[in-house]
Amino acid sequence: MSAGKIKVILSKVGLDGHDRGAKVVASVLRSAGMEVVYLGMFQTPESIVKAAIDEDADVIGVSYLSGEHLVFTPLIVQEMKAQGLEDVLFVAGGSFPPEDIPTMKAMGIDEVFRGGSLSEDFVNYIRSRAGEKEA
Amino acid sequence: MNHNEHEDGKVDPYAGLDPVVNMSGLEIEPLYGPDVFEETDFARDMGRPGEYPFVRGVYPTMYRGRPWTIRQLMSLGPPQECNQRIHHLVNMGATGISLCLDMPTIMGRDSDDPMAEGEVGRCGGVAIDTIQDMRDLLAGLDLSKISINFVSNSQSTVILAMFCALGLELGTDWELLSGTMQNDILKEYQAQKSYYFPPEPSVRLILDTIAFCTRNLPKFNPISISGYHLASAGATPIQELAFTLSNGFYYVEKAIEAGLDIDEFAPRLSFFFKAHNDFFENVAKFRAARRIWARTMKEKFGARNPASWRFRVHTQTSGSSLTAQQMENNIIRTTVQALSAVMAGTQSLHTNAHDEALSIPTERSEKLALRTQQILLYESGAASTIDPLAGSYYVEALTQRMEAECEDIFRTIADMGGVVAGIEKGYFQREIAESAFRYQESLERGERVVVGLNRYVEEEETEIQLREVDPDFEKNKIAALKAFKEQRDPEQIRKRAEELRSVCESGENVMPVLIRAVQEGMTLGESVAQMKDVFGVYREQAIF
Amino acid sequence: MGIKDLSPKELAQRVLSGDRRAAARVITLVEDQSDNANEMMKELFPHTGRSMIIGLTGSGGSGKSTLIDHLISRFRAMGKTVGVVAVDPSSPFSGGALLGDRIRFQSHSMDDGVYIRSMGSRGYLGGLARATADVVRVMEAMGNEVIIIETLGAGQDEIDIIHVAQTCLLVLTPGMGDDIQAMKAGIMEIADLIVLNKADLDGANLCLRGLEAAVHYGLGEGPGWIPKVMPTVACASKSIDVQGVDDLVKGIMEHQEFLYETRKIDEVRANRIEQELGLVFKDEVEKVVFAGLKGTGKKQGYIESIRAGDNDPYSVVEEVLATFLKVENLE
Amino acid sequence: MSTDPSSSTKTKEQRRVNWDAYLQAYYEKPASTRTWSGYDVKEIYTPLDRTGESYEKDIGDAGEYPFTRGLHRDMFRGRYWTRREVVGIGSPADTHERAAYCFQNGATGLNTIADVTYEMGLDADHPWAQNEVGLTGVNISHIQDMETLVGDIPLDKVSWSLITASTAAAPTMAQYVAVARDKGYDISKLRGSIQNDPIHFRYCGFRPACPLDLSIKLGSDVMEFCTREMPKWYYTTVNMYDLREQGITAPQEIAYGFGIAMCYIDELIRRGLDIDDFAPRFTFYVSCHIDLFEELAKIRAARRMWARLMKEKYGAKNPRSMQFRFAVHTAGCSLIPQQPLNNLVRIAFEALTAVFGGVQSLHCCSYDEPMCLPTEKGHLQALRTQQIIAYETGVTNVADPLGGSYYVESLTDKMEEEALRYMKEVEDLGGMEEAIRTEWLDHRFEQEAVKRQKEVDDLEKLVVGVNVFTSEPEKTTPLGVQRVSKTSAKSQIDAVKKLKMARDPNRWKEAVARLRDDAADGKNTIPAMVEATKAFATTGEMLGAVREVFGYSFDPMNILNSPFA
Repeated sequence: MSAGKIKVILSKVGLDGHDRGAKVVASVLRSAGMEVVYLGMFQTPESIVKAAIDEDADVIGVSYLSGEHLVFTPLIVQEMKAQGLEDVLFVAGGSFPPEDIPTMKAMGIDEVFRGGSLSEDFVNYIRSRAGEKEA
Repeated sequence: MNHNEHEDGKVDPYAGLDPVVNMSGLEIEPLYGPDVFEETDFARDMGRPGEYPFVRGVYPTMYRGRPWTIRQLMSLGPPQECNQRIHHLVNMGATGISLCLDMPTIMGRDSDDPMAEGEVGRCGGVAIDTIQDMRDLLAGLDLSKISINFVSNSQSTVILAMFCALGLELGTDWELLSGTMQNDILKEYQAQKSYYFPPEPSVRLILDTIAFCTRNLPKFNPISISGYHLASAGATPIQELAFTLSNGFYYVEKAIEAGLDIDEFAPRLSFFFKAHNDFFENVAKFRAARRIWARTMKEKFGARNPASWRFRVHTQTSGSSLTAQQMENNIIRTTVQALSAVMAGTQSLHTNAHDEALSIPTERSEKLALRTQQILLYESGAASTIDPLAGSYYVEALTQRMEAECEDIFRTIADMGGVVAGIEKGYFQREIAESAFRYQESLERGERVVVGLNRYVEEEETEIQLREVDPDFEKNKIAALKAFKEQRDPEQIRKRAEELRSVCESGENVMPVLIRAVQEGMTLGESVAQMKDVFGVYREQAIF
Repeated sequence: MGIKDLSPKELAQRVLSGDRRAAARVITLVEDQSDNANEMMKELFPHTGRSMIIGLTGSGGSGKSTLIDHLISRFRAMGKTVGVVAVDPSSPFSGGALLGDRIRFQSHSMDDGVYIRSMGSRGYLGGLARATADVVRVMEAMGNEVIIIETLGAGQDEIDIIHVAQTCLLVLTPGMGDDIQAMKAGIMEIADLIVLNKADLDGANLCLRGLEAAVHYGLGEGPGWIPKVMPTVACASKSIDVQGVDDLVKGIMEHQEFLYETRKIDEVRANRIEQELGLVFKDEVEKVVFAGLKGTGKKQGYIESIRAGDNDPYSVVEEVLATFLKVENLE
Repeated sequence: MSTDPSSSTKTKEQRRVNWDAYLQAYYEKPASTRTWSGYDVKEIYTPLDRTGESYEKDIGDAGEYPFTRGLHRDMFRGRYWTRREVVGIGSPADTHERAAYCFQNGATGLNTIADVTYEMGLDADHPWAQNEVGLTGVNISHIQDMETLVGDIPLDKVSWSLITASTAAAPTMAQYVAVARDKGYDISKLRGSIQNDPIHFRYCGFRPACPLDLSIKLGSDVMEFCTREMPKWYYTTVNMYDLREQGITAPQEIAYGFGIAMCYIDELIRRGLDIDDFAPRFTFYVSCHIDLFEELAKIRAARRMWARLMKEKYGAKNPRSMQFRFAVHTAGCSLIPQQPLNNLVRIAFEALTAVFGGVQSLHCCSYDEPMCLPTEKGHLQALRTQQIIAYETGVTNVADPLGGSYYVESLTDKMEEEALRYMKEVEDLGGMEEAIRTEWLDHRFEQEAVKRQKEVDDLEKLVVGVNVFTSEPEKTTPLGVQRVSKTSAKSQIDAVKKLKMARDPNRWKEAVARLRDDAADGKNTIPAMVEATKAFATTGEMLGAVREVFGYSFDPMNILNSPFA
């Protein structure tokens, strides 16, 4: 069966190099039948969005770890708007205080997953929502 | 610290180190080694878990078979609210419940008693006047599944009667009722001071409950011989150990004198210890207790049923170690104490809430206390193997040492004519008071450090959410009690009262009569009043 | 403005105007073998066939991506726009894939003259080769002058894919002696350049000689292109340690010149078309047949009859083609 | 009745007990009868598990080879472990302030941690740094930043630990030495440590700043320099902790940590230093995860293994060379954002384990780490945790209090056996350098990390609040959230730019030139860096100079051009 695979761009952003979580998520999504394009470290909002365009991705996932979530989230959302990627799902994983989750959503992120999430949590979310945005 | 010096064995490596004594005042070596086993016969002195002398645990599989019971102590004045909290705790994973009573109930008085005014349902205790309160308290709970621990002493016969009566109402077979009645009067005279009858009749009532449970409630512990309160009053770990065990042995003697078969009742005796701050002393205390109990039951009292040799204990972390200052520090203290209780092989455990020193625990702090045990059980790996500290040179040495010290104290007590004599002479009270004083002194001198209390003190304004009892509760409770009394048959009550007095006088077991009485609606206050008439009340001569 | 609402025609128009998003979308439709993919390919086809197409194959860890990263830089330096199709294996169990090549291409992540597309090998009905071939056409249509195809390993699929390329590079590393033996038969024959990457590792020289021997052993008689064996060191953390890449580019250009001078290029293009024709045929016929069988329960019936020994695959296929294709032909 | 029955029955509905769940919890056996690393644990350990053990040879008293029971005879009777807090936030000035706060509250050691920009070797004015300077630590772009950071802290009194792990450790050391001398301290008397473990840092995302050859070169330069000039200084903390956080197991932590340590040792020996000259100042950073006994066993095994390794493989004669000195960092990856106060409980277990293990210096995570940078309150609570263990629990009275425990001793042997197996595996690959160069180690980390996630997904490992006893996520962080002021970053960036304008160009050129020459001639680069930093060469410039000599781009991020061209 080949049709309609969910394609996910997974990336770190900025200088933070804690990529262990992102890599684990990548292999989890792969096992969940998704095609994961892993960009690795030192990406910018621009490079992430450009990759999402070329790969015709359904989802952009970034991993934060060093309190940079409030800095980069709006920048990425901005760039997605500028490039007309409103139909692409934007999720983030990593560590941030619960206080910031509403803030990040207000900035335009679709969903966040903090440490101690189970695979099924984000797999199921992406399955349902990415499907939605497909249609 | 120069290596070579030691090589030629000239220098004592520890010369110049200040001596260190633990909470029991025992001096602790800087290092323990294999020599602690010089006189150990492993088969005789340690054995395997579940085997005599049970040092390594009272059951063969311990937590591998089933974890300790996560038994959280709680109470709220109104029985209905209290009931809700029980459901809440159980749903969060508590596997047992301990219930405190409010002051009037503890003193054997009803809510409408003038002496009870302003105290009804306060200080985290539930007000139990009648069987109706018992109904509200345990509504919706499957009594054949959950084990309830009543922190009840002088009034235990009445509470037990209500519990049994409720069992009948709900059609729950008595055989299935599980739980514990604290019901330990000796420590009340020694420390806690909530008694009304003199020692003789008090002990007789306890024997009645023991006899009654042995025959009718095989899964129910009629008594929990408690060191916790002795420790809270100031007893050192070694005193807690020795006094509690000697109290235990006293009950055993009396039961035997009363003609009970040791191998029938002994298996139902259970204990209640405190988990102190001193981690290893605490572990040694439990391990020593298991060995002493087993040996004495077997060798002195000739028990033949291995179940009679088992020292089964419930543990509570040390409330007295908690500080009102820097509340969160109490989370750490409770954590360390809980860990030591589990390493010591406790059968069930209550972990204190960290805001206890300031207020009745909130739902949040109660939850954290519960989670502390769950993290210990599921994450820390401490429960993966049985008696993990066994063989540790320090732990084994300390266990041996505490056992020896304990025997000395037993001798002292025997010399003054036994436990009750000791109480009347004020021995226990004095010993405990002195320990408390010495501890206070060591705090003030800064010899013993309590973080946030006498070291690293901070300015802080603690804003904590206090949980207060509904101010109208007392009023409503009294009204409800009045209504309850009105719908009773006064004639019946009078009859039951006479019945009760006569069995108290005749020395027959009071339980059957009491059960019938509370079924008819006799209140706790009324029942206790009848007994006071027969037994009289005890006055302690002040000890200085 | 949702790009997904555009008609096949409009999409194709955008691709021709070099619109990356449109191209990306079309490629997805091709990958997903969606029904109107053919429609768009029809639109695009006339505008393809002029790019330089380079294929790289070789087993994992041979450093293909890094090599490609260098090639991109060199072609960009020549002012050429570059498209890259990087195929990675999909998990046979989940069907998912981890596509990591972009990590290596990071230095080009912001270059609009470079278009990179990662593909999972998936479990294509019509074969990965067809999808790849179509993707290459799309990239041509959007105006990329050089197109690099990266595939993993040396399966039949890969060989089919490589048939699309004009210049085929086989990437090996020292200490792959056995693989080389195995490859003598297969890919060696279609390799125009054999790259010995990680040539700084022990045993490189030995391996180099072995390869040269193998090449000459495999040579047919008559004048023609003699495959070159080229040592490179592509995966170096320091630019000064990178070796052989310039020669490799030279080699590629030489081969291209050879193709044009000898007019072999037409042959190569013909091969490509033949290859694609075959792939499309196989694919479409299969589609038609299975579409026809769908729901009729016949397929199960055939399988049963073959299992029971009352029939055999060959007769079944004859019978099926006879019926279905005729029906199709009548229309 | 005393309360309105309707209301009480309503709440009863909400709170009907789920008896099946209750019974399950009641009879539930411990989550796993395996250790965190997956080794089976027997139901019971007895003297029979210890037959054939020689106390002198395998265990020995505390302070005696092979140091299984601790490095010192008197252990905590002699001196408590150093109670540290890691600080690093905003500008050097902000960080100085937070450090002062920790000292006020009884911290006995100070760890200042570098931010990502500094670890990457970027000055605050680097385009990549703009967004992140001061976010996760402190950036020391030049000597003046170091002066601000030190401020009035008496360097001869406090034990300062500079947490710079990457190749930036070299400039850090230089900046510290320059400032110390400047303030009139005799550096040979200064106590403290620098993390300086560039090799491991490639696995924490700093690969561009930590190419293998440069890591060994600069890392060893710092070690050599300190060995000669600063005998009281611990010149490296080989970071086994960061490796463990990648998801590997306890024995792997030992094996790969030792492997990296040996890379440096071999280089120092290659430089002609005698093992006993430098080994006594070698230290490690160890993780304490949630599995109490396994972590304790790991620590004891590591002590024994290190002693044997140094004596048998490297022929050390001085017992101090054989002592496995270590700091513990409680496991950040054991903490979760769900029900955050539960983390206080986890941290307490982990800290207690470290003390059972005879730790030299301890840092407790702040309970809020899975959510934000530690708040003051978070720091304080972490510190109080250590103080309660030190002063109240009595566990410090005896050295190696669990020594002899059948379980602990058996598990210690198991850890050693497994760690040796993993070390052998690396050896067979051709040694650690090879395992790193071929990215074998990367792959190992990947596999292990995925396993860990799977264990939690499949409930093989239970984590309260994640896959058992979950409850509504909290909306707020109980003790507040730490924020970083953008303004201090801004001012720091401007300062760097100003400095680059203001400094004397010729003096700067000469100093950098000397640094390049020394690097090219294979000399130790630290002395030249000390001079360069005094000439106001920045961190980025000093590293860039050496990078170029080694054939790397001046700028690890590849966007700045070399100012030396």
